[in-house]
Amino acid sequence: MTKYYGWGLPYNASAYGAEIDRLIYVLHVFMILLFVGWFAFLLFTLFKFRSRPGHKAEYKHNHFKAPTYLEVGVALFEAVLLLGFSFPIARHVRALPPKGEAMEVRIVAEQFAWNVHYPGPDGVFGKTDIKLIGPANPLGLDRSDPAAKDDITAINQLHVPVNKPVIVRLSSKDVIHSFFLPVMRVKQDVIPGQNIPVWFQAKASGNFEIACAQLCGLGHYRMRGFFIVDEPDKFSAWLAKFAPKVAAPAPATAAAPVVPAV
Amino acid sequence: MSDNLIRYISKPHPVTGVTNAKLGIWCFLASEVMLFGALFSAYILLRTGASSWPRGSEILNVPLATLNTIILITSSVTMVMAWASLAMKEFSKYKRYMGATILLALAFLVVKSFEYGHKFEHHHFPATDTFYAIYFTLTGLHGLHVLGGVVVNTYFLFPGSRMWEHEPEQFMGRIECAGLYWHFVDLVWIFLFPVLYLL
Amino acid sequence: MEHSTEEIKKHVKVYIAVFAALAFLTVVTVTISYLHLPVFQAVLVALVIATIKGSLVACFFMHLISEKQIIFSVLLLTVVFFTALLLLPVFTSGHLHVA
Amino acid sequence: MSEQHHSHDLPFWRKYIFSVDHKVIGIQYGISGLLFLLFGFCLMMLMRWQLAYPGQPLPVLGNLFSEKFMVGGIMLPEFYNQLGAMHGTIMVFLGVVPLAVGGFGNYFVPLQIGAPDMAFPKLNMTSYWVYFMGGVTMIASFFVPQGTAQSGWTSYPPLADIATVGQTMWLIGMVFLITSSLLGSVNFIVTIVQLRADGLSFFRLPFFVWAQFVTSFLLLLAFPPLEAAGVLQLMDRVAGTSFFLPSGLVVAGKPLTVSGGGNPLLWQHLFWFLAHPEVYVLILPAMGIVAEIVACNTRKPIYGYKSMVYSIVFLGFMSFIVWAHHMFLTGMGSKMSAFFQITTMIISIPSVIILTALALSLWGGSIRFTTPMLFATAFLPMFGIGGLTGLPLGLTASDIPLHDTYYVIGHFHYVVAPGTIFALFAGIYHWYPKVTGRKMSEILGKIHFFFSLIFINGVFMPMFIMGLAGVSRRLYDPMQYAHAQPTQPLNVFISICAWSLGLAQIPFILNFFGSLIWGKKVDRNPWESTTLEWSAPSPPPHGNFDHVPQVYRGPYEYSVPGQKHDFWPQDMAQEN
Repeated sequence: MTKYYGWGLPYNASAYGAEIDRLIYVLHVFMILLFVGWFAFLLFTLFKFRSRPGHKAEYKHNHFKAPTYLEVGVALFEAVLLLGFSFPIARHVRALPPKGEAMEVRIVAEQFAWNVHYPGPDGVFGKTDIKLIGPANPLGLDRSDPAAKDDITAINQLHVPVNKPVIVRLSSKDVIHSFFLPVMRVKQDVIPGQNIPVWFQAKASGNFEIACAQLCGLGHYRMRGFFIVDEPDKFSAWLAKFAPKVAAPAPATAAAPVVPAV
Repeated sequence: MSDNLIRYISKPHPVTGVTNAKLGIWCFLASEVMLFGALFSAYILLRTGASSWPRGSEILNVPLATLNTIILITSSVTMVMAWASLAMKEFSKYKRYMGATILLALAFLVVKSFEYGHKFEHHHFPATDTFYAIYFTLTGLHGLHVLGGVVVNTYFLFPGSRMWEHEPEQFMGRIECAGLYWHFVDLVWIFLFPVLYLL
Repeated sequence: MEHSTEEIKKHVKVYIAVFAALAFLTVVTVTISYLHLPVFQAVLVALVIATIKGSLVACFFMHLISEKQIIFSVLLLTVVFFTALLLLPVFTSGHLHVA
Repeated sequence: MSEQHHSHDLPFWRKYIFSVDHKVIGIQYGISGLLFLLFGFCLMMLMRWQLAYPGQPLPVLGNLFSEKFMVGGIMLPEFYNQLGAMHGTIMVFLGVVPLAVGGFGNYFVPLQIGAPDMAFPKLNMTSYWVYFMGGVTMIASFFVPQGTAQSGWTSYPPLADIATVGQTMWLIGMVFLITSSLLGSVNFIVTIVQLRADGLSFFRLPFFVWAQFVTSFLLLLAFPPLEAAGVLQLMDRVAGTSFFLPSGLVVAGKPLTVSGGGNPLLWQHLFWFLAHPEVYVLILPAMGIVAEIVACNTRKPIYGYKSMVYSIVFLGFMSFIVWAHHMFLTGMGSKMSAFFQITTMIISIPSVIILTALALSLWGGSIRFTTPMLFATAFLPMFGIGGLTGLPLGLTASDIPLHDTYYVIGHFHYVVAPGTIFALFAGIYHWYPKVTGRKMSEILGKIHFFFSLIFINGVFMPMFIMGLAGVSRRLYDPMQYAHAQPTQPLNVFISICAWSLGLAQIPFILNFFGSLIWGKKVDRNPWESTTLEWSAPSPPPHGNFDHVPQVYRGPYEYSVPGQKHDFWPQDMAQEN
């Protein structure tokens, strides 16, 4: 797995990830240039005007034009960042793809696991009820609901097909979590009481991971899930394998979340 | 103590035109505005986010609260009259008005405690729902402010009033500040009353 | 501030008038609440009345009407941030994805 | 002066413990703040062991901890989270703010404006002791069952609502600290507005006083919402309300028995309404200290004093309406996120102005590289890095992968650690002669400076690399995540640098106490500075000045042509 991760930005498997990465690179080049230039000026000044015999400070300031240009330059650059990069990228990232095109998945976070809920072939999520929540049914899925009959649930593993937009609807059972897919440039806080959608489109297949990015308790550090992007045929095979009512096997107690081996 | 070296304790600053205490109390009130502002902000956020919200007038006791409003307004008047009496150098009148202010404040608290008791009898607690939660928090915090006012005013009625004999100007300044605080408590109630009880 | 007895006596008259106005407005706002106006109008009327009452207290009991500029500066700043505190959280949450 | 004789009659406890003298209170705040900084730093050094060598027993020290914290020397995740939460809380609320505002502000604001004391001395004493109670509550919370707060210094509910009893202690402690800051800020505002010496108009105030003035307004108006939020969270925890708990929560498999109907984001709004201005509470006094020291050690006036003043006022004002950039990922609408991005970009401009003005102040000077000047100079690039790295975090698009990673930790620590704390060190070296009448050792000071500078960069610079790699903050064991494993060597490096940074503070501690005895005795103005505090005796007596100060000119009249000396004190009537 380490081939995806290193000392810089993680591998980008996301269709829109390149835009975000480009912004980050542009920003860092700008930051480094500005800092190096400014720091060189600082060091030069410190050396040139060091106190020494025969050297006296000047009372009157030179009238500098450079700072004004610098201020205006920085302000303009920030305007460019906002209008040219951040707003359009944010608009792209936030705008959900049309319903028919995208695959939809629900993820319900809890201490300390990700419950994944596929609507099944009918494309409709079955009803859930918190009264039905138990070790064998962490989502509280009401299997008597017709729409729920074909629903597929899984714990800590999210399978998606490559090159297809995916909408993930995020909610939480208990505390705030944050759904983080490093390779997909997706991060979204999961707020209890809300149902927040995010979307992405994988452009490469592979075995990646889901991380929790918001402190959610003792087990925050091990709230890891598997994020598997498959070729469409392999994905269909996986769905088919799980399609019968395979309830999630693990007891979802807070003490010991079970990570099924992949 | 070093108090004597500090300027503008009883005489206003020539440029700003106020004494230290007066500027201080207004700054304090500014922070109080933000404190209650945050709670009102919480109220708005919770109410706009709620699927249903009870009408205060249907579950709270409006006549009792109206009585309390009148009591608090009256106490504001007696408070300002206490200050005006000092300005007219009528110390005994000051004592009477100040005493009345304290009694009215206590009356407010007694009425409030009846109201609370009534709610508890019917098993309405802060934990019952979000409306009761914000109702008890806001009125409770306001009640604590009333209680604080009672303590301060009682001090200025009895031991604190000895200052009148040797530092009348400074004493008047203190009563003015206590008054500002007291009117602020009244002012908060003026907004709490319709927001919680009538809407 | 000079506090001549004459002036204070004038003040006292104002205090009594303000008290009458406050009591009257309290009765008005309670009466209106029994009319069961639609929510928006009810909120508007109640807040307008409360603001008038609050202003009366602030202007006359708290002597803001004749206060010094430094106090106004502090209060102006407070009002600005108070407004931000009241409005921005609600605006920001106007887009909640309720479950 | 009869006043001074009077003060000598006071018993010990009135003179040094429950004193109303702003200088004694300033020292009390300063010492407490320094001790808490050390304590908070020790918490972090413990965490660094777990991060560098996850799951390995802590040698020697590990056995000293009870089973509640460490088992067989191996840190429990509970304890790690406690350390994290308390490191943040202690550093911000018990360390830096008390030192910067309570310590430096209390001691030097009255001196710099030529006042005999703060406007309300008894209130001043009260705010120190309320702060003290807050500190005691926070320390005590470690010893309650299941330990102290462990939901981060931000205490986000619902996690904090359902946390162990330590969280309640944390809230009570915070209420004390907030109350103390409120009382203090009222005192500062009144003191600065009312008690300036004759002739000391607002535009003749030293920049440090301006910084404290703006800071006080931030404290005054931003802290109450957190107090309100604290009360609401206390109600949630103690009275069973649901201000921050929505309906339908299921914790550990069981439905939570509360009424529901609350909103977890309400806390975040109220918290960040304070906590963003709080960042400026940390940084503005530091800028003030740096400005004083730069002017004094370049022997020339500050470049663009007026634009710096306007900038700092504007900075304070804007800091109230940027807070939601901490909440970009909470699902807010695009209009509001655009609004907060714009305000965030705008607020960077006054910071750039101040930083540029300070750097340009060096040009044309005659720079003395004393220890305080070294720290003050280092502040400039360090704060620069902190500020620049805020840029990717202030734009929603680049914030997505970087939010809540080590990048954020690196960013704000560059602002407050090599930024603010370096400035505070600079202030200690600069004003130590005024407080004690003795100078600190330059040699120890320089050792302290260079090692601190190297190691502190060793600590925070690698965090940007880790952040870009996507490593989340607050992870007990980073090795659990594949994307965090490649950067694990950096964690080891950071830890070694952090412990070395701890060692680098030893010369400072020796210097600080040793100079009380062996430091070179100095007169009232050892740095040949212009501001008013230097015309009082060192240390200043009760009542501060042996004459009534009268101010004739601006604060930084250095190297004025035609003057015999290269400094022209503010209160000197004729030429010198």
